[in-house]
Amino acid sequence: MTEFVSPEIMAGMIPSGIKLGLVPDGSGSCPGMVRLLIDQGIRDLHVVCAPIGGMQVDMLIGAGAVAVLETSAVSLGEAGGAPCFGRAVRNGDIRLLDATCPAVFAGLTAAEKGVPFMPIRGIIGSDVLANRTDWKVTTNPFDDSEKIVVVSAIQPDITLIHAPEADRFGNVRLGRLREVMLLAHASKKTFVTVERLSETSLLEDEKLAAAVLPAMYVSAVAEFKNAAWPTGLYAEYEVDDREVQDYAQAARTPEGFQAYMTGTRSAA
Amino acid sequence: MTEFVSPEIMAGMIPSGIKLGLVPDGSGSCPGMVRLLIDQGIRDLHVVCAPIGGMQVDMLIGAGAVAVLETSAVSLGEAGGAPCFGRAVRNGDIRLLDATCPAVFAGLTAAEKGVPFMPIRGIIGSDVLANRTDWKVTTNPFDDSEKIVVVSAIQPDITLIHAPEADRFGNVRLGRLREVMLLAHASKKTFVTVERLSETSLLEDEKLAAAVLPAMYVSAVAEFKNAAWPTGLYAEYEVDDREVQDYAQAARTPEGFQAYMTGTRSAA
Amino acid sequence: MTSECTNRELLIYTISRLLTGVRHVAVGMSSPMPAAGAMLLRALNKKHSKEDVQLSILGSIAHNAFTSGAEELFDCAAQGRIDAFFLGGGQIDGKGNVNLVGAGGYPNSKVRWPGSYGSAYLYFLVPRVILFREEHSPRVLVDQVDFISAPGVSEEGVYRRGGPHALLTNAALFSFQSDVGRFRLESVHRGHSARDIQEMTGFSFDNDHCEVETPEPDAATLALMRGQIRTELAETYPLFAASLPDAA
Amino acid sequence: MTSECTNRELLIYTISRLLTGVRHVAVGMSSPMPAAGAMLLRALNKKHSKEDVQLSILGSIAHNAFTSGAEELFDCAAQGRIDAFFLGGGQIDGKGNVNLVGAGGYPNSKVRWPGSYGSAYLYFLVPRVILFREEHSPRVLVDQVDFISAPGVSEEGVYRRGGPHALLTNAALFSFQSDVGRFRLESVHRGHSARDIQEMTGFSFDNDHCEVETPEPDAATLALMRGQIRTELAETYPLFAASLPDAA
Repeated sequence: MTEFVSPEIMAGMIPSGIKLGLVPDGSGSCPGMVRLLIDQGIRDLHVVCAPIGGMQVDMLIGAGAVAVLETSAVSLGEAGGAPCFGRAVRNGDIRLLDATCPAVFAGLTAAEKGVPFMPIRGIIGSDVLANRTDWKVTTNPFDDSEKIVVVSAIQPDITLIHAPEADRFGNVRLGRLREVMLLAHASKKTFVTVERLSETSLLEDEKLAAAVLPAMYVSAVAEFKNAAWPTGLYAEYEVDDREVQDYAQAARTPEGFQAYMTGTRSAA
Repeated sequence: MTEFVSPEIMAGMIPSGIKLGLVPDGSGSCPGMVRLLIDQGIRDLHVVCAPIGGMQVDMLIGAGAVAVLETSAVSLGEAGGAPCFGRAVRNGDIRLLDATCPAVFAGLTAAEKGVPFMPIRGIIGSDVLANRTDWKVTTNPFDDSEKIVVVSAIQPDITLIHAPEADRFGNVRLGRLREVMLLAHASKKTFVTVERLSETSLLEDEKLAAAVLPAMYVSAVAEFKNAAWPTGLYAEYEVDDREVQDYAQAARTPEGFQAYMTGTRSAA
Repeated sequence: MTSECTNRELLIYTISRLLTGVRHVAVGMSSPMPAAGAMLLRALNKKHSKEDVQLSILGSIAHNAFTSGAEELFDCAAQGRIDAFFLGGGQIDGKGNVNLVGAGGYPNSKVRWPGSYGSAYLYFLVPRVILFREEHSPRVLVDQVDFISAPGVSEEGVYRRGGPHALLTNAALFSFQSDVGRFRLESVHRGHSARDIQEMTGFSFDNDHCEVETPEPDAATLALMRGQIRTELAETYPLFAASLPDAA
Repeated sequence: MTSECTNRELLIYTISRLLTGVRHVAVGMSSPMPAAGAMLLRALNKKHSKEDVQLSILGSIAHNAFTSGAEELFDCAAQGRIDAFFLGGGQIDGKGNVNLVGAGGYPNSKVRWPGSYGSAYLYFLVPRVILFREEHSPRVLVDQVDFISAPGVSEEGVYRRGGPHALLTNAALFSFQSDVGRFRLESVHRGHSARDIQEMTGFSFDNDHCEVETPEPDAATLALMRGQIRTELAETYPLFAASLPDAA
C-alpha cells in the first residue's frame, strides 16, 4: 500500500493549502524535501511543528509558503534565532498559533486516539492560552474545584519526515524518537524520505520492532540520501553547524535568503 | 536507584491492600511471583488487568487475595473460562469493575500523562458504563451536540511484570509490548522479574532503545528464570497448554484449586 | 477436490463476501474462521488484480504489524484505519446488542463469560463489524441480552461510525438495518429452511420467509481454499487448518 | 588550582546548592551551566554517600534515558518523577512570570524570541524550577513581562505543584516567595552591592538591602569542578568545558 517514488514525485504529491506536520531539526527534519516543495512553489501551508521548528520551517516561511504556523518555538539552535520567522512575525506575514510543547503532543495524542480533545495540566494564566481559541478551560469532571485546559485534536493532512531506513514493505525505522511515531499516527498520511532501503522486513527482528513505524501509516517512501543535511539526523549524522550559521547570516535579509536558496546546493 | 533482589525479597516488598497492575498471560505475566505472593498470604488486592487477566489473576482470585478486580476480561485462552473467577463472580466474593480494553488504556494514559481523566469514544449505551461510577458522560467541549465518556486515571501502586532481560542499571527490555511500557509509566512503582541480566546497558544500542523501559520507572529487579511458566513469554517461550489445561480442570472446584496449588511445582 | 463444500467452508466463503471492499481487517487470535475469510478475500483480490487486503491477527507475531502495544488496534480503529472486525458473544439480541459478560444477573452472574474485551469501543468505530457465532439457537440469539457489552444502535449525539453489518451463524446470514435497529434474513444455508431459522432464533427479524440459499463457492474458489488458504492458515492455526478439507 | 573562583564557577556551585535534595533533574540541550551544577551535586553526593542524582539532558543520546519520545519528559514531570528544571526567558518579571515569546506587541512582536517551549507546562508541574539568566539588567528583569509564557503564581482551583524556586543571575541570587508572589534577594555575588542589584533590576523585591555575599565553593569543591566535572562536561559540551578553568 506504500508507494515507492522519487523525491521529486513525492514533492509533487504534497499540494499547497494542506496542514503539514514537521519535526524538529535533527529528529527527522527533511530540508532536502522542503527545498523541492519550495521549488515547486508550494503555498498556504498550515505548518504543525511537533513540537518545535528549525531551519526547514524557517526556509518555508522565508519562501512565503506558510500561512499558519502552529509551534512551541522556532530556533536555529546554536546558530541563534530563526531570521525569516522573526521577520514574518514582525511583518504579520503568518498567522501564529503559539503553543507549548506538551500541548502539541496532547493535541496529536487526541488525534492518535481519535478523540476530539485532550485535557492537560498547566497553561492556565499564560498568554499562550489567551491567544488560542482552539483551547478551552473546563472543569475536571471528577473534581468540580479544579479548572483544567482542554486542547483540540491536531491532525495533519500530511506529515513529512526523514528517517534512517525503510524496508521494501514500507515499514520505517525511527529509533527511539517515538514522538515521530506519535505524529505519524496522528496524521492522515505520512511521507518518508530515507537514507537507505532494507531488503528484509524491519518487523522481523523482535529487538528492532518497537522502533519501527508500520507501513500502514506510510503512504510513500523515497530514497533520498543526506536529505536531512544540514540539520542532521539523530544517531546517523550531526548537524552541519557551519552551514546553518551561513544560513542564519544570509537569511537576515530577504535578499540574502533568496541568494542562499538559489546559490546553495541542496542535499540532492 | 533500582534495587536488585531475590524473587522472595521482591514478594516481601509487595504488601496486601495495594492496587496491583498485571498484564495478560504471555505478555509479561508472572505466575512464578504470583505464587510467592499467595504463599505469603497476600490479601485485599485491587487488581488492575491491563487490559485483561488470565491464569495468574485466576490464581490470585482462587487464593482469596483479590478484593476488587478491574478488567476487560478474564480467560484461560484456549483452555477456556477462568474457573476461580467465574466462581468468585457467582458467589459475590470480589467487587467487579468490568471495563473495556481501550478504556483501561485510556485510564492508564491519563495516569501516564498526569491528567485526572481521558475522553474516549464509544461505550455509551452499554451496561459496562452503567456499572462504572468512576466513568462519566460529558459533553465534548468543542461540540455541544456530542456526548462523550470520560474515564478517570488508573494509577496502580505497584505493577508486577516478567520480562526477557534487564541490565545492571535497571533498564528492562520489553520488546514491542509497549502496553507494558504504558502500564509502568502509569504506576507508582514497577517490579520486574527477568529471565536474565545483561552486563551491558540496554540503552546503548540505538536499535534496541525504543524497546526498553528506563530504570527510572523500575523500583526492583529479580532474576527469576521461567517465571512466566506456564503462561509463556512473548518472543521467548510458548504457553504450556497442557499445564494450563490441567489447571483449568483442577480449579473447577475450590478443593481442586487448593490441591493444584500445593501439589504443583511453581516456576522456581 | 470433487467433494462438496463443507459448512465451515461455506462460512469462510461467506465471510470473504461480507468483507468485499475492505482494505484492513483485524481478527482476534482465536478466530481462525474470520482469519480464513480474510485470507480468502486477499487471495481472490490478488487473483483479480483488486486492491490489497491487510490482515492483522491480534497476538500473532508474524501477522501483526502493530508496534505501539495492544492499544494500537484501538487507536487505529479510531483513526479509521480498520475497516472490519468480528465480534461473537454469549448472547446477541434482535437489536444488535451483544453480551460477552454473563447471563443471570449482574454483577453476580450465574454464568460468567470472560468479559467485554474491546467490544464496547470497536462496535462504535469499526465501520463493518461482523457478528459471527456458529451456534444458532434461542439460547444465543435472544430477544434481549442480559447485559449490554456493546449496543447495536446509538441515539443522536453519540459519535458512531461503526456497528453491526451482518450476523453469520451455522445456519443463516442476516444483515443489520441500522435505521430500524433490526436484523433482516438475507439467506439460509443449504439444509435449512426459513421456518427452521425462525424456530432457532430467539428474536424476531425481517424477511422471515426468505427463500434465498446462501451462495456457495465455485470450484475454482473451493480449490483455492483447499490449497493456498489452507497452507496460509496452517502457519497460525495448524490444528484448525488440519481440520479443513485439503486439495488432495 | 590556586586561582580564585570565577563567576561561572560561582554560578555552577550555586546551582548545585539550589539543587540540594533532588533526585532527578532535567536540563535543556543548550544549558551547560545547569548541567554542570547538576553534575557537581551528583559528584558531591557520591563523595558524601548521599542519594544518587539522575541528570537527563534533553537531546543528548548518552545522558538521556528516555525511550518514549520527546513527550516523555512532560509525562515524567506530570508523574512527579522530575524534581528540578531550569527556565530562562527574554523577560522575567517581579511576579515570577516568564516571557520566552517576544517584546513589543503580540502577535506581531517587534522582537521575537523562539517561543514558550514547555515552560507553560513544566512551570506548574516541576517542584523546583530555577530561573537562570546570566544577564542581570532592567531589560531582562522587568516589572511586567510583555507576554506571559508561564505565570509565576496561579489562582485557587488551578493544579499547581511546581513553580519558581529561585532566580539566579550573574550578579545575585533571589528566592521566590510563592505565598506573596514576589522575589526576595538572598545574596549578592562578590563584586556587587545590594544597591547595584536594585539599580540593575526592573522590578521591586523584598530584602533589598541584603548584605549576604553569595557563598563560594571551598578549595576541595573547586578542585572537583576543575577536574572531574570539567571532564564529564566535555563529553556533552566540549566548547563550554574548554572555557572553564582546569586543574592544572
